[in-house]
Amino acid sequence: MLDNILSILIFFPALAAMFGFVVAKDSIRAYGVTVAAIEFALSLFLWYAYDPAVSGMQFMESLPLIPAFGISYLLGVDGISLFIIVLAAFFTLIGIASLPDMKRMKDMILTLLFLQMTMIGVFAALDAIVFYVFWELSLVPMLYIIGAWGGPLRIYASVKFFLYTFTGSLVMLVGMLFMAYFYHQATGTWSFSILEWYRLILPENIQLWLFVAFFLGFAIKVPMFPFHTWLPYAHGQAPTIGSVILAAILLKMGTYAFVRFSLPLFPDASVFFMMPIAVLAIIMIIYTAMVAYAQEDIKQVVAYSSVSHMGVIILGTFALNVEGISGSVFLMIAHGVVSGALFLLVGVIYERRHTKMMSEFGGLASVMPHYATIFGVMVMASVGLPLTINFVGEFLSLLGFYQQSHMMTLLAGIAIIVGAIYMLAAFKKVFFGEVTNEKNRNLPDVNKRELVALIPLVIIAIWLGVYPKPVLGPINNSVESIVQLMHEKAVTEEAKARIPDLTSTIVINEAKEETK
Amino acid sequence: METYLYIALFAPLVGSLFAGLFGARPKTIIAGLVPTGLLFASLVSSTILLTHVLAGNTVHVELMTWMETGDLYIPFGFVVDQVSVTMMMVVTIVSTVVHVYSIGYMDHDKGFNRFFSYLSAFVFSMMVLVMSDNFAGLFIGWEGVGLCSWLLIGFWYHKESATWAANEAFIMNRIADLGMLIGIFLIYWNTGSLQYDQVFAAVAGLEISTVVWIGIFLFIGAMGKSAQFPLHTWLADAMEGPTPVSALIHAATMVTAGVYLVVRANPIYDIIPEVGTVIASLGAFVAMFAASMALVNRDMKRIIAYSTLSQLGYMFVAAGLGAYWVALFHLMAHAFFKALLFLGAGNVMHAMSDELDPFKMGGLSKKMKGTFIMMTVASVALAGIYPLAGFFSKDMILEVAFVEHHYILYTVLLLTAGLTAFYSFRLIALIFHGEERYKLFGFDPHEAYKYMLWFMAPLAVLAVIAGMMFKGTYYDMVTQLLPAGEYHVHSAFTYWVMTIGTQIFVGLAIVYAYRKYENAKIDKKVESGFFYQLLFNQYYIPQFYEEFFVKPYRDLSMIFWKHIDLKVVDATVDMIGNTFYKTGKETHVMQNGNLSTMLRWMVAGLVFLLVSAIVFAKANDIFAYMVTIVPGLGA
Amino acid sequence: MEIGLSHYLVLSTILFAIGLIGVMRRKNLLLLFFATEILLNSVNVAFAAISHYHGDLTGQMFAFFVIAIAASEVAVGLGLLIVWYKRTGKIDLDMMTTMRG
Amino acid sequence: MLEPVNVSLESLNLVTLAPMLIAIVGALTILVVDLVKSGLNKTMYVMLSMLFLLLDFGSLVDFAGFFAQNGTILGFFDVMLIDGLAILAQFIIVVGAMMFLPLSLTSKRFHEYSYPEYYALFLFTIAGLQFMVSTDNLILIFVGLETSSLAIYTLIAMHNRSKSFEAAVKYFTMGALAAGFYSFGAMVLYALSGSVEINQIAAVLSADGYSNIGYVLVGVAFLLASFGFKLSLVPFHTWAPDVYEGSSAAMAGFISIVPKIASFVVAMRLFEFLVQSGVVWLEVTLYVFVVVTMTASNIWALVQNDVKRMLAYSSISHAGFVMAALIIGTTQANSALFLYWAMFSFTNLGAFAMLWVNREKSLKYGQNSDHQFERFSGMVHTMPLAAVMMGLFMLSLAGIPPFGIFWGKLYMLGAAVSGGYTVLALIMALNSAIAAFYYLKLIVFMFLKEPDEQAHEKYMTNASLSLKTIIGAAAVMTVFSVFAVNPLLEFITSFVYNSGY
Amino acid sequence: MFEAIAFYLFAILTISMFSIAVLTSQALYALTALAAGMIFISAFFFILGADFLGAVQIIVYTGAVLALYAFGMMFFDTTRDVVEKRTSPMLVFGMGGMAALLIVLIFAAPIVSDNITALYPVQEGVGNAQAVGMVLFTKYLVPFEVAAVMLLVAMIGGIILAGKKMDTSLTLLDEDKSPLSVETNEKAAS
Repeated sequence: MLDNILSILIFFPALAAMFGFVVAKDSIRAYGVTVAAIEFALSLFLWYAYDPAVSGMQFMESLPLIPAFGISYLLGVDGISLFIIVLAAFFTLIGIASLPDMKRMKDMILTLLFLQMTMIGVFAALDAIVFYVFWELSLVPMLYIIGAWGGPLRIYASVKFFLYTFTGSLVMLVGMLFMAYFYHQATGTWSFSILEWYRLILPENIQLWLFVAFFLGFAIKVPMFPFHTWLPYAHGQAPTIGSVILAAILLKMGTYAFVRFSLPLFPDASVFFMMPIAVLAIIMIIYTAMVAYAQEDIKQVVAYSSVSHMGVIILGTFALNVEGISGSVFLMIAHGVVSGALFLLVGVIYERRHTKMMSEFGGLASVMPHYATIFGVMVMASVGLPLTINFVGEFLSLLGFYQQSHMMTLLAGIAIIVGAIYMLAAFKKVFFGEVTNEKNRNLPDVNKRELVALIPLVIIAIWLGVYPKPVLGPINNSVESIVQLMHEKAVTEEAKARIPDLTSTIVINEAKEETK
Repeated sequence: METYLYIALFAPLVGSLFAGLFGARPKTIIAGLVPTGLLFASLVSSTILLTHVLAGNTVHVELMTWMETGDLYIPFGFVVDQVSVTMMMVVTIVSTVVHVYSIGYMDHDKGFNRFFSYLSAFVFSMMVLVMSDNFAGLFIGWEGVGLCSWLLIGFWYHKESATWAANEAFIMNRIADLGMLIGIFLIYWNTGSLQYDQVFAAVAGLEISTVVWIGIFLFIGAMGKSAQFPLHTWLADAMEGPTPVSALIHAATMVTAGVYLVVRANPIYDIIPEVGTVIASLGAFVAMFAASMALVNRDMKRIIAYSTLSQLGYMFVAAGLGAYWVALFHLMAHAFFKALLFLGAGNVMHAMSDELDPFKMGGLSKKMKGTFIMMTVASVALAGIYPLAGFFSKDMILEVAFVEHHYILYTVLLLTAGLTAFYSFRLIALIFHGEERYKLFGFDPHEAYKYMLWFMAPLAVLAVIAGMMFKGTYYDMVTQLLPAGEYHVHSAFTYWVMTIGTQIFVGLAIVYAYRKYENAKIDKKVESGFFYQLLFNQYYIPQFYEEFFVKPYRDLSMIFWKHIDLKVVDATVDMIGNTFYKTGKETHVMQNGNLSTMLRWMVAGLVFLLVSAIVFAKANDIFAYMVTIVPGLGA
Repeated sequence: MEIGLSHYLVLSTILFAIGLIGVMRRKNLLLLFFATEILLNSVNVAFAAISHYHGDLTGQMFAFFVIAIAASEVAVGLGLLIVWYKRTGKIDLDMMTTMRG
Repeated sequence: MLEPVNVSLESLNLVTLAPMLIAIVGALTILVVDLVKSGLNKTMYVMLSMLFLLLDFGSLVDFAGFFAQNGTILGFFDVMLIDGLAILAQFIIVVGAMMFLPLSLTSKRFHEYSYPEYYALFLFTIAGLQFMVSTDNLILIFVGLETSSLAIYTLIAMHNRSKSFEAAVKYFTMGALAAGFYSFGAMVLYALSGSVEINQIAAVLSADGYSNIGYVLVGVAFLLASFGFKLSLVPFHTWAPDVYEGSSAAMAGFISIVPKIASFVVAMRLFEFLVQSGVVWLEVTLYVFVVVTMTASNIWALVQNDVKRMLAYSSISHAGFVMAALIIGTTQANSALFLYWAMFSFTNLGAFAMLWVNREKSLKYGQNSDHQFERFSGMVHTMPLAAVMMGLFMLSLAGIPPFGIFWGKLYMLGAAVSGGYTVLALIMALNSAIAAFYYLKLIVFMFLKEPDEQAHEKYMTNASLSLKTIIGAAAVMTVFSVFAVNPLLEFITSFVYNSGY
Repeated sequence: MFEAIAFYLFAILTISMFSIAVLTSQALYALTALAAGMIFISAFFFILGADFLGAVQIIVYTGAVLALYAFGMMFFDTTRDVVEKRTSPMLVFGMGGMAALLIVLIFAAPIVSDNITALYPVQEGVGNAQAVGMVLFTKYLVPFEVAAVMLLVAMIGGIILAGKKMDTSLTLLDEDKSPLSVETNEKAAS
């Protein structure tokens, strides 16, 4: 069981979805919830069985797939991917559980299960091609979800989403092939295993090119400025569940890939591009926050805020030290929880009013107090209040990057200001003031089904904000090994200097322990 | 002792959660009583801790790890030492009073339960702020009080002005918090820790410029919470919240957090006196600046708010000049009398159906005797008349300035003391004396509930005696942690001249205020004057912010969205797609279905191939020829 | 004046070009097919000439097969023309533009 | 006097003719059966053809085994050349034929399938193509090419409606022009080298160091134009969309796969040695062709309103993609060509079969072609399984992993990168992105649009059990192709490598 | 000398004949010119010693191909003037002339190559037909047979397309209209 748990995690939902074609329409929700619950339980089991003290890959599975070209079915998790997998399982569960009644419910649930397969596959894959397979495959169910259940511009939005990300990842594919070719040159055998690739030390100029190729794929997925414009459309048009999964999990693929590929494979290039990327990240943070402020549609606010926060994740990743990377990985989870919850929340009023324009609302705090409370909690989490989940990530990310550049961090720190501006402004428009629109006067408060989704998120948002250790610990271990790897692999002097050498600090830490 | 610490810390949280359970339900008195009771428990625990500390001990606990990654280790650690226990006492006393008071004050409000939830949450945050043993914990409380402040200012969320003020307060605080955050980053990367003891131990070994930056950034954080210029506008607007909130948060506790921070970080500021001077100068400026605005304002609460602002300036002068214990002392004394003043103002508001313009009041002393007495006491204390608390704390600051040879500061502070007395008694005179103008406006004032007055009494008592009674004990206690410094003018003559002179100056100001405003005459001439208008409009700073920050930000956001994001970034992406599509649309007519055209395309392709082939071949030949005739081209 | 291989090749080329012009120019399908015959014939001349000048029979072989191919093409081509003509009554290729784009 | 020639039968290696002879005998058998008793049902002919193709396949398996042991087989005065390429190509040809043949078992009645000549011609086509790939003699290539082409023209026309005549005439006329090009090109090479055998030509040319480069280039230009027509490279592609549209969907699918692989093999034999020996012009020209073909046809496919025409342009684009192998010229690239084409054939089979299944006899009002996108709108509601399958085929064509074509694309891109053609690889990759748009267009219509009110029931008008089976099989192969890739790749690579490519 | 005269004479003749075939608007002229051109071409074959080819040329082309064309012409009734809408003649002649010019440019230089060895040399004293036969039935036996198959294919194709089988389109015919009736009718007729 434990040996193949990752495969089970990946293919169980897909298999269940296949069987699900037979299930009658009226029972499909129960079926979906059950499957997702089992999957979630499995993912929790994975977490339980995961040894947090080990920094490397665990639950490895390996099966030669195309040995002639070095492609193998290679899976494994470490502290970085573990929690995103759990999160993916979790969000699928609550996504299905809180699904409002809609047309073609069955298709939706089955699509979600397929999507789950691809999501978990991406985070569990350790072979570049297997990774790529799931990475691309995840576009398909999302295309369907946005395109079939979305708003009036849904087709434009979904196709744009698909093509944009597809284009980026094709460039990435070429990069992967080049990497494999380089490996072939160096060792004489083909391999797409990331772990094998880690062992290669590349000359700097090659690193730069490869970094750019990978970057394009990842950056569009994240999405980084100026490749972000598909996102507002995708979110704006997607049904609630689509936005939730997109924001919570799919966007993480990009940032996760930075940590998994770009940093350890190309340490020198990472250092070389650190500042340009930081500039992009800062533009992302501030610019999109301002754009978010200008929005009239509450969902667009959340969408742009999502981009803005992703900027912080990127910044943390390119801090290239343990604090920053741990922070950014943690922020991935945090952002998943928070923006997922915000999209769910927006879905709640959309479900009732079928509009997302903020001008249509106002004074909802008195009509829907519970709703307003939960929304308020999530807004506060989103603006990064301490003791909420986001703060831990943002704090560590910014803290990490501060070591690299003071001014940049100062600029990036504006995030906490501009973030508050648009979030509070939006909150004010929707919830405060008198109820001006008669249609809003008798809106029912959140119902049980919605609470099922929202309450756990609130709990997580606060629990991990107060006590992040169970998550941060394993992340930290794995990140440390990555940073150490980067340091050892770095070719240039600058990179050696920029990326901390942990072996020296470990000694200090031990000394610290002794003094305690 | 740890148990008491935890009780002191978590009792308000429990109270908050308890009240929160009733949040969306109609008013239940129990939602008010339980938090109040818990807060009282917190007060008792704090007092026990105080005795413990007075005995010369400190309590330091580590609850659990918060963040641990890389070299960073941040626990939830709490320390009860001389400084924090002082703050704890202030916080718990004032908040207990305010809680009880609020049971009466919020009696008829729909959001009764919610209010207590927020209020207790605030106390919890404040306790975290003051008790934390590291900068990160401090930041938790720092932001927590910000959140509660936001919730409470915007408590009446139906009111546009209230929600606007709430957001303004939150965002302005956030601006400062960024500074604070950067300060924390600087500390971490330079000292490797965020624990106070380790930081303070390491800070001496750092380069002076680094410490200067740390000091500056931490102070920027302090500026936001303590509403120092130029981040002061939110405090006056924050008066949109319920009055007990103003008393607790915007007078006694939260706004003093900045002072607390500077006091707490005294080992840092000790190294960098230049920064301290800047802080003191800014403090003095704010003291004067705020007082000047208070002179002409026609909103009771705003006047008190400006007065708070002004007093915070005093505190910063003390802190900046290194007299940390003086600053903390004034903080404490100020908390008592300013809270009292606000609560009194709350009574008046209640009586006057939330009317705030003192020019519509007058002669209320008959109807509201208790309130009148208490507010007068508070005002006297504020003005710094012997032997009330204000005298001991505020005049001490003047002395500090004098002793440290900052005569300009001294002069400014002295003038401000006069202004303080003037506007305080202007307010008292307008509200409680003179004609009963309220009748013209059809108000029917009534005194507040008895128990509210009774529970205000402790504050009144403290406002009277805090200076006299506690100064010695306090000094002995606090100087165990803070740098001790006796700020006595060496020459007894000078001392007496100064003290008495100040008293007389203040007294004159009071008398002038009474004379001028007893009858609430409005001098049209003065009012239309430039200075009056300038002060009345708060030096046009809010307008300035509106014009130069808020509006441009909004417009720029709009431009970013409509013009850059949609018309440049997105349009570029679409353009790439459309280019392909349009090219297809334009060129697919080449497939016009006519066989002749197709055949011609084929021949054209052939001709193209031939042309290129022959050009290539000829070029090849020519190149070969060149190689033969020009030596050195290589072969 | 010796007639060399080049002469034949040039002649062949000219004939080929004439064929090309015909192919491009003709709108009547039957006459267009004439032009394709010219193309093949022109090549045959060249093959024969090369065969002659190289003293190698392969060229003649090629030419022979080209003739065979030309003949078969005529059969199929005329068959196609006939069905087309039966259906439409025209063999003008300008009429044949139902599929486009 | 001419001396009598003694030829030992053994040296002729008669067996090399076996696969083609089987096909020819099959065709003749069908004709004879028809003579003996006419009016037999088409199912009989289909199965008879299938049997002969199976025999053909069996003989190929035999050859494959033989080749694996002994290497290239020459026969008949070295006219026949059975090397790895020939065997691989014949495998694809025969398997492709076997896949497309059962598509004639439709439930609707179509003209061509009612006549035994159709099946005979079909088998002749196969035989012609087999000849074409298993020789390096320009004459035999030419004759084989024409045999298959003439048969295909007839097969297209036999669909018997005005569009198919139009298509056949266009194809024929352009084919005649291409034949002219071919013979001229062959003539020039013959003039240069005195031989019509590719390896001889190569030997002679390299022996005198390409001194007559101008001649060589003229000859190559003509041959390139001719094969450009066969491989539908822009601007010689203009026949393709019209022919695809005019012929029946099954035939269109067949044309898009089977004849092309034969042409690829010949092009490999013809051009690769030139590229390898440093004829820069050819390399550059092929580069331009590949890029232009891929890009231009993708762009035109974007604006099509008819699925079949879209697929036609897409096939052109895929052909252009595969042509890259000729430039790269490594073993990996050449193997990738075969792998790609094998994968492509499954998927394209499925896609065209799907069109064939929903073919209606008469056009609905407002339509001017058979397979307009509107016909597919909302298909997922009315026919979920069919829609899902068609969606799979489209995704595969777009190169979404893990479906069939992705692996071909991957390997080809890998070959390009390894061969040092990184920019080319990027262009190829980005073209996939353009292509994704029009494949998505169909998916959008099928999955994201609401169904057309009237058109509900008529999707499967033409379906029969065998058609459904074929589509199902194609879908299964497309989805699970990943497991087939490795054995296939090893097989292909060893064959290609042992043939010296 | 004789060879040169013959070459130029026939070159001019063929060029002009083919030009007429391509350029004239009279279908009959075109056909006649084509036939004449074909025969003149065979003259080259004879000059070059390819007697067999020359004979085949005359028989196949003038005998078979042109007969077919003539038949087609009568069938299509194109004996009268062919009205052809001309489009961009400049382009046509330009491209044709260009192609010719380019190749001529190359061909103007003689082919010099020492490496050409005749694989099937023309032997002295052997009649051309005989020599061709030898090669044809040894080396080129397979292509020859395939050519036979090709001719068969062409024949079947021609018959199918031009015959009655294509008269009624079963593809377009509705299902309920029995195809058998058509076929049985045909059989009855034959």
